[in-house]
Amino acid sequence: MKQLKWLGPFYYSLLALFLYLPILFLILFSFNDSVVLTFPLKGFTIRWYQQLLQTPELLAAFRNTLWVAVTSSFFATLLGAMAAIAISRYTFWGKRLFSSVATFPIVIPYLVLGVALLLFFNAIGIPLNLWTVGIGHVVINLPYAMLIIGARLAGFSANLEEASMDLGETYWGTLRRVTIPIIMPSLIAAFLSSFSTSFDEFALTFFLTGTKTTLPIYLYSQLRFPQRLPLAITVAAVVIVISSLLLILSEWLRHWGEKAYKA
Amino acid sequence: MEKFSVQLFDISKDFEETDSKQMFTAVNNITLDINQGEFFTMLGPSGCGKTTTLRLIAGFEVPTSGRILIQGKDSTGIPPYKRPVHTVFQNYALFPHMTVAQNVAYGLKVKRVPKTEQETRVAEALAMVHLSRLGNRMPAQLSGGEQQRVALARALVNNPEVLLLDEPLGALDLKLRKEMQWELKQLQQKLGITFIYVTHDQEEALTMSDRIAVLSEGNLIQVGTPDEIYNYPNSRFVAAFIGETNFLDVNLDKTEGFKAWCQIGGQTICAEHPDDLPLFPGKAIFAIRPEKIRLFAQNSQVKGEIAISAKITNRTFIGTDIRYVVILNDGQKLTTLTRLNGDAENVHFEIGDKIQVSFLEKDAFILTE
Amino acid sequence: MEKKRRVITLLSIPSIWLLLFFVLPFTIMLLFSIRETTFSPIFPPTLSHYIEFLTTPVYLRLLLSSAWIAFVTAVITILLAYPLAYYLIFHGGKHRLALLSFLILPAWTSYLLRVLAWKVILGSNGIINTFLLSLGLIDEGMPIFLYSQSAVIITLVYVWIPYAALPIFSTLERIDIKLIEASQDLGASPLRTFLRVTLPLSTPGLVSAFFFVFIPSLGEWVTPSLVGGADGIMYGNLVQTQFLRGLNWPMGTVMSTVLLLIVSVFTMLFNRHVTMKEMSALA
Amino acid sequence: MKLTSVFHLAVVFTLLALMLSACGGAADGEFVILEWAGYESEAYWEPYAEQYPDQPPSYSFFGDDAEAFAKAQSGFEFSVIHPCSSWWQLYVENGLVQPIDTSRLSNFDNLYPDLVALGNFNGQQYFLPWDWGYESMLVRSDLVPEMPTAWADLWDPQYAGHVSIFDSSEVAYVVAALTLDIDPYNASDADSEAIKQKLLELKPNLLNYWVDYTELSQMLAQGDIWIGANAWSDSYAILLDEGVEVEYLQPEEGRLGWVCGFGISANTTGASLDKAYAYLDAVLDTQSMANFGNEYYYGVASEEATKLLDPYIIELMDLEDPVAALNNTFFYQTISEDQRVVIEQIWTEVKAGQ
Repeated sequence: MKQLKWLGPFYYSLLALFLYLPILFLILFSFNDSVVLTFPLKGFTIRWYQQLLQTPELLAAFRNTLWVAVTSSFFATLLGAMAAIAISRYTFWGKRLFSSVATFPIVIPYLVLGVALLLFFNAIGIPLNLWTVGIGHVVINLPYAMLIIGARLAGFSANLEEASMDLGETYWGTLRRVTIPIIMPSLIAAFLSSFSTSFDEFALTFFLTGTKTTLPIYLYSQLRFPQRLPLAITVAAVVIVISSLLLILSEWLRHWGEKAYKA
Repeated sequence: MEKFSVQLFDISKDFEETDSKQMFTAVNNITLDINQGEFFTMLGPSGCGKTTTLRLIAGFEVPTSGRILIQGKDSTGIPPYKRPVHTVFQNYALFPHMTVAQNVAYGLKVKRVPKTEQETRVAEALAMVHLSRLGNRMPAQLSGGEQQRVALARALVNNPEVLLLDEPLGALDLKLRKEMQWELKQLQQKLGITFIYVTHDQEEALTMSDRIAVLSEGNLIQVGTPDEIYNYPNSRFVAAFIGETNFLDVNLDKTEGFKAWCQIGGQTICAEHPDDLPLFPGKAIFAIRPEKIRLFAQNSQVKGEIAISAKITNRTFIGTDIRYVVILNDGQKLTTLTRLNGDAENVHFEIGDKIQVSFLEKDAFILTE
Repeated sequence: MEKKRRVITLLSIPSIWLLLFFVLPFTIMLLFSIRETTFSPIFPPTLSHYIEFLTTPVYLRLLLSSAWIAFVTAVITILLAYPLAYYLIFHGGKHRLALLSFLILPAWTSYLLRVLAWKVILGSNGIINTFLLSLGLIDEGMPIFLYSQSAVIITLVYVWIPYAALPIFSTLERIDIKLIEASQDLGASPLRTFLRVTLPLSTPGLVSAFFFVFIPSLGEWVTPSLVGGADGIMYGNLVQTQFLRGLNWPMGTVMSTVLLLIVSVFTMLFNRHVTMKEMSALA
Repeated sequence: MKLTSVFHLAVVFTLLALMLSACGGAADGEFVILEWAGYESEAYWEPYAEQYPDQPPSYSFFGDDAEAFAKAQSGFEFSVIHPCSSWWQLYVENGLVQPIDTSRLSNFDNLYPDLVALGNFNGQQYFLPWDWGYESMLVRSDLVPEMPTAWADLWDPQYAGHVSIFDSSEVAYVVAALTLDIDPYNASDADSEAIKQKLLELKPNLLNYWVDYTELSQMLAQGDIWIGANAWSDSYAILLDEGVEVEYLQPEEGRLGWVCGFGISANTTGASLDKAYAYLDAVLDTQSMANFGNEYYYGVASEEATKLLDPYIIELMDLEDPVAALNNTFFYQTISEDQRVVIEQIWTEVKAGQ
């Protein structure tokens, strides 16, 4: 067995290489002085990065993406928390039905979901725009938020909430003073997880977007235009950095959350 | 002042079982009066409904039927935060995100007690449970016993009319538990408030309580002082659950009110029902506690008492006592306890020895269930 | 009563939300499938699109081949992800979660661009070809693994590996190490211990990993249009075409409904075997 | 008790109402152009930017005409759209565009009358021609064993696995019809079936269907494909710039030719309509058109603008006289909606088939 010790790390590195290779290429090409991505490389340039800041549509798409991601994550977290509290703390008629409907979006292909929402918005006459994208993102993120927050709620006894009410606090006061502070790490985790999904969501957004687009859709439309390809790649390189920071932050928060209430 | 602190009238609580969707009755038609300033214990095995009853009093559950009066006021639909009762939870339920002092101050803060008063009362409460120095710690940094005291202080600081304690000592080790039992009793006597205490530990119940209610499968079986419960159990369940009891199947040959005559080991014995219920001829249970049985050598004179011949089949030394198992000539077995007190009458028997079994008729009783 | 009121308050918004933006859209979708054409009224309803779907062999064939692609993708993904999760749980030390997160990180950058980068890597002029050419193993630049069904599978596997590792990871994490020790204590070899103890205990994670790869892969349309080439087209592309090119919404709806039915059946099977716990690990 | 639930319901509906009203409001005032991806550069509409300096148009992009029409037809709200001439009639028939008051456009008179005539339906001008060009085979001359000479050579087995064709039902249909010597605009059912068979026969030769010209250029530059069918001249331009050895073929059956142009949505009124006219006049500006032609190697719709094109481009792409040039090509014509359904179905079955 001992001589096989290297196998695990080797396998891990291999997978890491497999998963990171395209990313490294994207970063490499973002500094390449050519509009087509082929070898050999043409020469070093930072002009794509300079162009980045001079492309208002790109910055607008970035702003839109942030707006959609923040808004939809907020609502997904809020609704997810409400649903999770109801499910984990109460018995009620139709509980099973409710929780299966609420988790069903996880297993529905985004294509079908996108189509259904598109038909719905068309039928009731809502023009497609960032709100429709945001609604779609809440629908797909709600079950994840619910599960993350539900896991946290299951991790501490309902006695804590009872103790608070026993000591004279109302139910809603208890939510504010006891429940929410304790599930805060999971609320943040749910928010970040929704945020990251929303940030790079393409398949669903594609159906629901109007004239104001999010970054993935903008990149897609730019990909149809060869001269803009390097710019798109540069955006990706920047996004990699930003999302790495976000991931590190969420990891850190999770560890922090786990440590804080080990009791 | 009301005579009764808490009164339950015909309380029932049904739950729907999550899997089978069947209704399950946790508490079945319980009627109870708990006196002002009393240390009242609800005792029973797990699943007997004692915790549910406590939660009904606290207001965490709403009874399916019946009424609850607290301090004479109908509290049936009142939410927990409007009741003058506070709870000490089995797992303490300390808020993990607050310090000890913040935990204790919680109830005062909710009631918007002025800051300075909060501080003094928290300090007093912590002093009362000997935790004055730990106010700034987080609950996770405390030992089990310390957490227990914080939970107590957190409830008591609000001057509740009734304190509900749900197996508060269950998680502590034996030595600490004994210590806390004594402290709790002292505290209750000093404060003079009603304690309603839930436990499955009969010894704890007997040592601490003014009165005990024994519950089984949602039913209230018996209520009484520790002495009454121990010496006059009204049912086989209570007799078996509290202390140790020998049960012999007998046939009542003759009855007279709550008195009955039956055959044990070929002798006719007269015993009474502990609750003075009328008895009728037929099958019944003869009960006697092991420590009430005395053993004599086969040939010694047993004067004025019942003497039944028997044989020793088992012998165990348990420090203060010797436990013998004897078999009567009709095949029934009895367990006996003989205290080792250097008494002259104390005779050592070996397995196989033929002996005589003796007891007082007043120590035996007849049960019908 | 008090509790009832709380439940109603807590559930009202999520329920209305789900009804409005999840249940209702799917109902409307179903109504489209019985229309004659995209903009014709619902009455009189017609089943002609369902009949057309069932009588057009290419649709069913493509559905089957998509199911096959999704199945193969799920199996390969699990085969690759299981050792990863196993290694991280049993030899990953306290940083195992961080190590796993590190592998998920690439998933946060634009999928389209990552696929584009793959096309450069695997293309005729890419590093692999250049390498093979220099070794004399091939004599002309060929886009290996591109524009074919296998390209779709490889790309999907690439996307799903870290996600598939998560539920396996979380079931393995919950296995009591004492069980494995007990098995070895009773004389079982490491392989036997793995086959008889570890593997069966991690089945829930495996099952949920399988469905979490299989179901989204079944509805894929982005990946096949990027790397599928002429043969790698999937069912999802047809659906997308019906809506965005052909403007044949009733037909697209019929096709989506069929997909939804299949997914629902799988989900029901899935719910029977796996609890929600594994799913929460996905997030 | 009831009060709280009612209160929460009220909150929900207020929220929803707010959201919906926000949507409506946003869509109303916006000036939206439904455009080919990559055509949004300000260099093509500078005069508009001068007139409305702080209100740049919003863009929504499409990859081909079918997608553009689907979007417009499904109720997507746009102000100005830029489809190609074979689709114009459909827009008019479906009432998606409004007649254009050409007197409001100062640059209208510069346009080639023959191209303008294409946008005239029932005596009214619905579309204004803007760009025109060719579709042909773009060939990596350094990689092919033998240069192809005709559209029919796409089927030549020696190019197997190195051909890509545009993922568009109309384009594929027309190319197949050309090689079979069928008139795609008067095809019988048997003709359609023959075209379908022909397209199925092409599959072994195909590496993939290209969906956008980035993909096409990328695959050609990389050498994944040798022949890109139905390539537009801009791909040629990009690859020449990058130093890739490509040739833009003059097939025996002739190149395909197209004209695209702008129309105004039937729903555009008020301030948006003013902006639409301002925008149209801006894109028709001689310099705007020249900027576009020089960037994309496409022909432009006015003689004055053609004069401003780089002579090298004119020479290379044969852009001197659009009328003559288009007469020498197989020019895309209007296809009725019913025909399009048939063509779309054929293409679906070809792509899905084996």
